[in-house]
Amino acid sequence: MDYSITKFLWSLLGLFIILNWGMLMSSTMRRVGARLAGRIGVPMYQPWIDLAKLMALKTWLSHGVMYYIGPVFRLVGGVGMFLFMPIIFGSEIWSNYSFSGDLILLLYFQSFGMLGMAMGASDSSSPHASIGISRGLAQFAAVEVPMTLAVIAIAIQHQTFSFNSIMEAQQGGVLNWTIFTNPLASIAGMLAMLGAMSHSPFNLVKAPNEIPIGPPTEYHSSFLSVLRTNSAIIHVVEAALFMNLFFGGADTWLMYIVKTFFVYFISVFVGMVFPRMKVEDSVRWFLKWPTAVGIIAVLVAAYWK
Amino acid sequence: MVGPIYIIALALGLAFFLGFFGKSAKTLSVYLMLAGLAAMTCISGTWLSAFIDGSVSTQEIYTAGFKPPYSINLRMGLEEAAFTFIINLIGLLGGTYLFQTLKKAGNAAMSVFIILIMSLNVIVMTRDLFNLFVFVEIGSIATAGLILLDKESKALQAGLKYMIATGVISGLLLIGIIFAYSFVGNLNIDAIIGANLAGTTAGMVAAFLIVVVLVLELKPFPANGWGLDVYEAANPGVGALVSAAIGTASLFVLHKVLPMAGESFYPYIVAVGVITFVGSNLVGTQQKNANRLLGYSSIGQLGLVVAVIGLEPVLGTSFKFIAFALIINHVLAKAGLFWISGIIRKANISEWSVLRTKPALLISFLIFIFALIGFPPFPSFFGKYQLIMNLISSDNIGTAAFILIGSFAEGIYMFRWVGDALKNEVAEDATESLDCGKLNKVLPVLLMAVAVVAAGYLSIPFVDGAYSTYFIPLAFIMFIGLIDSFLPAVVKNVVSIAGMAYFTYVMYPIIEGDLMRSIFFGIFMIGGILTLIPGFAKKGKREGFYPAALLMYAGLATIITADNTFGFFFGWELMTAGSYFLIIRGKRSKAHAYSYMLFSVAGAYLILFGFGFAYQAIGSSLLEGLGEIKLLPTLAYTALAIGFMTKTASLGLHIWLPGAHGEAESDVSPMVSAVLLKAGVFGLMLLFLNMGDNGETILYVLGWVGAFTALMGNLSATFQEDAKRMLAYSSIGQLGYILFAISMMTTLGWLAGFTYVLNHFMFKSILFMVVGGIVVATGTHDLYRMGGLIKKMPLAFIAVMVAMITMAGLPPLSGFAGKWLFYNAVILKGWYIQGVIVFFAGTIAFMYAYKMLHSIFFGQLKDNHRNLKELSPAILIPAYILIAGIMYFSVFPQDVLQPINELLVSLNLGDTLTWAADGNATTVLSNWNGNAVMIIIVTTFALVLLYTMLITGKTKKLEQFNIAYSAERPFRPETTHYSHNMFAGLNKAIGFLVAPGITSFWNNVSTMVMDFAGMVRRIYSGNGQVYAGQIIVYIIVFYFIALGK
Amino acid sequence: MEEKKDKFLAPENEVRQVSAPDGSIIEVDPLKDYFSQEKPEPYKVGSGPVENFLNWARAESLWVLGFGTGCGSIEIPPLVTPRFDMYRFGVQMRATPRQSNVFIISGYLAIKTLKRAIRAYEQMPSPKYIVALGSCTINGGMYYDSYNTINRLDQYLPVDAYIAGCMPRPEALLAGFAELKKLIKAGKGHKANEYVENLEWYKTNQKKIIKDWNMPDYNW
Amino acid sequence: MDKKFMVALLVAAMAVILFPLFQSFEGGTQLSELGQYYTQNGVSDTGATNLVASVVVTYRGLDTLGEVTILFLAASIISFFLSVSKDDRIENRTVMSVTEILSTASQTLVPIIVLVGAYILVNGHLTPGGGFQGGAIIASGTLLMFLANPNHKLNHTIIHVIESTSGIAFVAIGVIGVLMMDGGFLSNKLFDLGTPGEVISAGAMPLINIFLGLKVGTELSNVLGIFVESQNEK
Amino acid sequence: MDQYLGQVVMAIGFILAILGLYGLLSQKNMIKMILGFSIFTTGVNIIMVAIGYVKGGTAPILDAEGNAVAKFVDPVPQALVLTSIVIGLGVTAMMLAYVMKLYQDKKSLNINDYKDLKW
Repeated sequence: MDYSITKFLWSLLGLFIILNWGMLMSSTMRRVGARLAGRIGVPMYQPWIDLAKLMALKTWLSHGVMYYIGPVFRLVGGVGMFLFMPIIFGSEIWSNYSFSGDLILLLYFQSFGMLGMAMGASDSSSPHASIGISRGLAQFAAVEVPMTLAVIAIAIQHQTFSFNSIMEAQQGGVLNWTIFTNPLASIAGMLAMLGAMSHSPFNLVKAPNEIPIGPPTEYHSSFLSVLRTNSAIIHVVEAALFMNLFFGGADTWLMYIVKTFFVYFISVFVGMVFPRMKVEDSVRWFLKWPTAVGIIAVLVAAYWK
Repeated sequence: MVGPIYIIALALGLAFFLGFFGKSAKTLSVYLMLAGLAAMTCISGTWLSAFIDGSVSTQEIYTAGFKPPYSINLRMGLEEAAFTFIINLIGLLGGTYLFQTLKKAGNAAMSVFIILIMSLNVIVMTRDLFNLFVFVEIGSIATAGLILLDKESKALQAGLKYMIATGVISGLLLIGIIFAYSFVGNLNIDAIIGANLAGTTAGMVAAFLIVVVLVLELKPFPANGWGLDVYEAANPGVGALVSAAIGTASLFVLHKVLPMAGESFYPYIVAVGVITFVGSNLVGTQQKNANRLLGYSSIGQLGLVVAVIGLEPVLGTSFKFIAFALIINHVLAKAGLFWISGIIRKANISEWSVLRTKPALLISFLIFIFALIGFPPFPSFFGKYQLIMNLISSDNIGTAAFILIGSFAEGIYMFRWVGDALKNEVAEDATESLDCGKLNKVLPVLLMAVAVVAAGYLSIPFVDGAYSTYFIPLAFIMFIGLIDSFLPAVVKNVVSIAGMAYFTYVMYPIIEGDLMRSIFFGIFMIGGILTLIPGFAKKGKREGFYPAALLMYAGLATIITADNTFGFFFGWELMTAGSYFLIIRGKRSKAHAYSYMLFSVAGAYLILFGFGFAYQAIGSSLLEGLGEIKLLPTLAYTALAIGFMTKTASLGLHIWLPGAHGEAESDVSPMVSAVLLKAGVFGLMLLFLNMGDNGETILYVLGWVGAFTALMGNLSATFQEDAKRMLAYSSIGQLGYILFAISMMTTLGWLAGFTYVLNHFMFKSILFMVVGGIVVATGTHDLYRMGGLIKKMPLAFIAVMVAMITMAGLPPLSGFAGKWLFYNAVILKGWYIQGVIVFFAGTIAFMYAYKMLHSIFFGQLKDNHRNLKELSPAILIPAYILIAGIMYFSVFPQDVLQPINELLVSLNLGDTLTWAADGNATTVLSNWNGNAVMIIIVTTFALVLLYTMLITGKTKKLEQFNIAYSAERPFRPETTHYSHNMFAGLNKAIGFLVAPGITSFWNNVSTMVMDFAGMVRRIYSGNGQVYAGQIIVYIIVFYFIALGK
Repeated sequence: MEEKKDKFLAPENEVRQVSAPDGSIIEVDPLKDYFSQEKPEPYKVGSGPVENFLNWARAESLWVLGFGTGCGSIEIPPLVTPRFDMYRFGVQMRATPRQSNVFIISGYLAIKTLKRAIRAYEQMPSPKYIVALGSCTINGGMYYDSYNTINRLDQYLPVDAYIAGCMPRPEALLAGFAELKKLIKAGKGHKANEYVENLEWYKTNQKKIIKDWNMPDYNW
Repeated sequence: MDKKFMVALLVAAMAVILFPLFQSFEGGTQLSELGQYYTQNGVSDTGATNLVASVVVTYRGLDTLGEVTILFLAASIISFFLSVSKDDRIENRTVMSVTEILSTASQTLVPIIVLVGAYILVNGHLTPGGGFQGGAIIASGTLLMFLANPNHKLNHTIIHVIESTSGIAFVAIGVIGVLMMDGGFLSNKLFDLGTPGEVISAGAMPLINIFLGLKVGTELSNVLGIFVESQNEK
Repeated sequence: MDQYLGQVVMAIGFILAILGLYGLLSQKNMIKMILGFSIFTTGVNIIMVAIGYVKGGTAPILDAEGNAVAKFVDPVPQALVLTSIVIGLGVTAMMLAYVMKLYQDKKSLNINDYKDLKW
């Protein structure tokens, strides 16, 4: 248990890098998307400007205490996920606070921010917020099924839930990555990731014009900036999670950036291609194909040795 | 000591003497009659006490001065003394009860009455077959006469049918007797028994005729239409006599005469008894007429005793106790019920709610009903327990099963009746017909009620494992019951809490050192005290609440402290009864309490059934026997598991729970949900620990059941609009987790199970207390009618939020401990797919957690809730105590889990989890440091909060309609609150999973049973001739089955 | 004033009585109870290099409320097409006023729409800007004598930039944004404060023309 | 199926059940154990030469008491619910006219019948007969009276008194048997057994027979009376 | 004839009992049912008497000296039948009384009309 200041500062530095990488990645992806549409897209530095602008706004409205704390919860969720997962494989400095738990902790900690955000958004008393949340939760529940199956398949395969052990097992060449050693689990996991990332086609949660962007509909200025900070972090962290699980983790920052970009890109890429799905359809979809693949993956992992 | 012959002389002399009065001096006559009955009671009573003292031995009374077999002799032994005493007592009280009726009817009726009682005495005492016949006939004719006390046409019809039926069977009896005489040359029963009458074909026929007729006197199903009509048409006072006194005498006669037919005949008597017990009770389920229903029940109960009589060779030394316990129970309870019926004077059971205006009668009524069903502490409980134990020990499993089925069928209508009495509206003019002004009507009822309790107490020494200490809490409850109507709820609450605390203090040493028991004991007792605290918020007297609550907790404590199956079952039934009374207190709880009770009773019987095998294994009732079952272990363990699962509301057996918990009073719900359900878990744990290798398959199946229960419970909760029902379904889901966890039978699984048990106890207590308080405050159960209450009840919100986070299993709160253990356990056990279902259920839990938080506390505040205040401290204090518990568990999980881990290792569940000194828990798969997680999250939270406050300026507080509403403004809070059908999308996608298939399954089952019962009871066509024909058919069928070979 | 308000008070805004669960009667005055009655205050405008940086950030991140009021709204959608692509200038569309800074009043403003426009504008966080599109917003344009449209927008809401024309093409809009950016960068983008400071005047004007006011004086 | 046919089938089945009993009956080759005992010791035990009477009155005295009780019960019950209250009663209802022969003969015959009954009653312990038989004969006298005059009124008070007295006396004799003799309930050794064959012999047996007869006679008469009177209801 | 007297009487008893039973169960008229019942009890009584028959026996009455003059029939069934007859009589009387009373109510002797109580 290392609670020293140095550890803290290293983690803070890691967080800072991740935050900026997340922002950069998001503008890059937007530009990629714009290019697909034949546009130029936002400048690369747009996310930073937006963040600065949001902090520069002079109106702070509060619907209640939970409304205020909601974004805090959300960011704690994102930061916590970051802290509970090692950044760089094999590096003591960049291991964060991953000693306090492993994959299971992370899976459940995902929901921590969600619940906090949900409560905050609810406290804004806008029905649109709660409509968005209800959709998000339903979709999340369905996504968790293939996700869990994938995780279990991996846990069976590697006989561990520890990130380090899972990454360690994938060292020594591309072919040792889970995506190759356990393709079915990886497919299930990656399909689940599409839902977890909430990109199109699974973004009805934030349908902009139907329920003016859903849960954060009442959030503005500094609150929104906190949420945006979180989304920058969490996209990277989520990508890193899948990277660690399926793509061998990262032993250098370069690999980290390349791989998270790649993983994140997959979800954006799918989003560019497919239109939005209704919630009941996405629930059905997740409980159908990814789940089927996941079950096969588990069975294969368990009984086909 | 006055000779028993004086009973006859006195009664007859008196009866003849009353003839002198002609039609005059009726009052004096009644007093004379009562004095006579009292004297008869005294005579038999002195004999009984002498026999109990052991100061006398069995007496033979010779008439005419000649020794038997040359003259008629009577016998007075312990049994005879007891039976005559019962009969005379019922006669005396019945006579007292019928005082006015008899007075009105005249001296002739009184003579008939006293002769009836006298004849029953002789029936019991005589040892001469023909003499028996004569006095049976006297009894029949006297009964036929008494049926007419009210001189109604219906009574006349019933009387005629009765006469025809008894006429036919007595003729056949006579044939049997005379041929028995012809074969043996003797009429003395002992001599005939000694002569092996059944040795020849013809002798067997004679014996058959004698026995079958005496069986028919007991009105066996289905040849008993004539008897039922009597019960329905006669004055209830007479019904009491027929059921209690005549029934008792007839049973004794059967017992006396049965050996004539030889050993081989006993099984048929068992069959007759069981068929009667099951059939009569089953048909009774369709009956709405109170007296006729009592008739069905009487016949059923007598059938049970007939079966017991047939089981005499099997039951051995326990026979006398079992038979006597069942008889005395039947006599006291049934007489009491008939008398109440006479006071109530309502034919339809749904009108019996008028009882509520007379608490003493109501309590007596409840005592009688629960005694009849076989609840503790009444004698039939002891009797049935011992009966089932002995039956299974002697490999009579089918008989035991049928007896339990019959008991259950009896429960079906009895509890419907109780529900009607407790919950139906009291019609305004209902009390007019009440006839309880006279002490002589009420007093016998109350005496019976006291007697049946006393008889229960006296049963203790006869049952293996029964201790008088079990009655200590009951005495306290009776005390509370006595002060119930006088004191305000606050005082009673204080007394109850003090009593429970003291009881806990006293009982704790018994289980000290047994960690598993200590945990459950803690949950039950501390939980009990905590859940009683919200009662301080209630005004008024709350009559009936405290005895019921304490009854439940006494039962729970007994379950834990018991070291044998009897004590366990005793506690189990107490708990069931107590919780039933608690649940039925809810406004709309009638149907739900009913289904709760039916499931509970069925479950309890399954448990009893299973315990029988344990008893069989070691020959005593110690709980160790559970591990030794060799006879049909799968069946036994399955029965036990299903029995316990009725209480944990596992899939398929859950349909009672949502209504029962949802509609219960606000402070009852936490008791029955957070605390009570754990009894089932305790039972299952106890069972699993003892199953050994036999249980593999069961555990595997239960694992699946648990997983689907969790999914179904949580999914249903998600689609609920009723706040308390949502919590109730959530309980089903949580109990599904627990079932799944402990079915794994590994250290991790059990540790997860214990974590869930503790967590569920804490958070569900909080939720039900607080939400219950909110439901009361807002005046609605519907979530969508609430909203925005966070500003009114911030403390309540925090409590619910903490509870919900715990429930959802989010780190850093203790709920995550369960999830973490779960993952490890699932992988190590290899139950992957089941595990995934459970995890899916877990994410669904998240949804209803949100729905509840949002619908109650967020969104739009409704207009009529503007003046609401924070909940009463009586609710918040226990809730926050529990929150402190959750917090402690969350920060220092190792403090709680490590000892349990050690316990589980010592139970040979495997040693797969290690604890580091800093709180890091490690398995081969994973590690988790709850302490560290807490520190990191709290620190991060503080920093992020600081950051947010730093970048946020002075906030402007908004009101509920200050929302960006597409440039419009909301109209009404009601239309702006998104709650109803919140997860419509999910419902469209997977809502079909929770279509009420189980409910319709059980509905179909009950409809089928009811239809069947309705069809069967068509045989009671009402035609006396047909009834006589049925008797003949019965004899023929019986003959060809028993002797046709 | 008071009388008129009563006359046009919508039924749902009338004072009503409800009974609480405990039986007591609660009086509800919707306009007072459901909405914050507080008056807005002007925010403090900073200065120095930090403020300059913030102004730059505000200018480069213009979030436009997706609310088309008149026929000019047809000119906004082309801005997100490859041809005009306003995103490259940091101009983005938002769906909720809470997250928008720029309100394009696109063409004529019916009185009915004005009410919504006021509401949306007041709900936007400051600093916020109004771009008036087309001549109708300047002097009423071809609807100058309509019974149902306003003539001069700046009587009712503070306007930062006008884009003249009927209708102006998307290019003009882009030019308008550029102009707005310049204003903001120059520290002149504080019309929101102007609105708050002259709230009385604006409200009088607004109420003069909107008969069924039916909302609180300031829509937070 | 036809109901009667069904019933016939049932009864036939019943006959099949009972057939072994019939088959086993050998037509009486020897006395039963009990019969032998009574034949050998009856006279010395009870002092009565009529063995049937000694069995009825002493050996199985309790049965007899029961029998009396049954009659008493029947009479009481019938009187209880057939009795017509005075308000509902028609005095002297018109009935079918009775032939002269009957009414005249009855006047002659009834005393004789009663006398014969009394004779049989008193000699019950010696010759065929006894309390029951005698009582029944006495009651047949009553029946004849009713046939001759349907409006005949029985004096219920007297009947009740006789009935009750004889009943109580019967019981009292029984109790005295217990109290005074070591014999037991209903022992006839209350008095000296005397010489068998004489009228005053067999202990209390004649006395019992008399009470029995009185009781049976009055009760049967009573039943008849009630049946007849019940026709008087409006 | 003497040889089979016992059996003959016994057979008559059984036949009467069965016939009585048949009458009781098949007749709608309650009076006829009671007649059936009477026949039934009579049959049973005859059976009882027949049981006590001993071939060549006479009435069990001793001479004055208390000696058995001849072979006796069994006195016990004779005593029992006495009781049995009286019981039959009591029951029959009661039944008749019931029927009378019922007839007063509904003016019908058909047993099928008295089905107010059922199920």
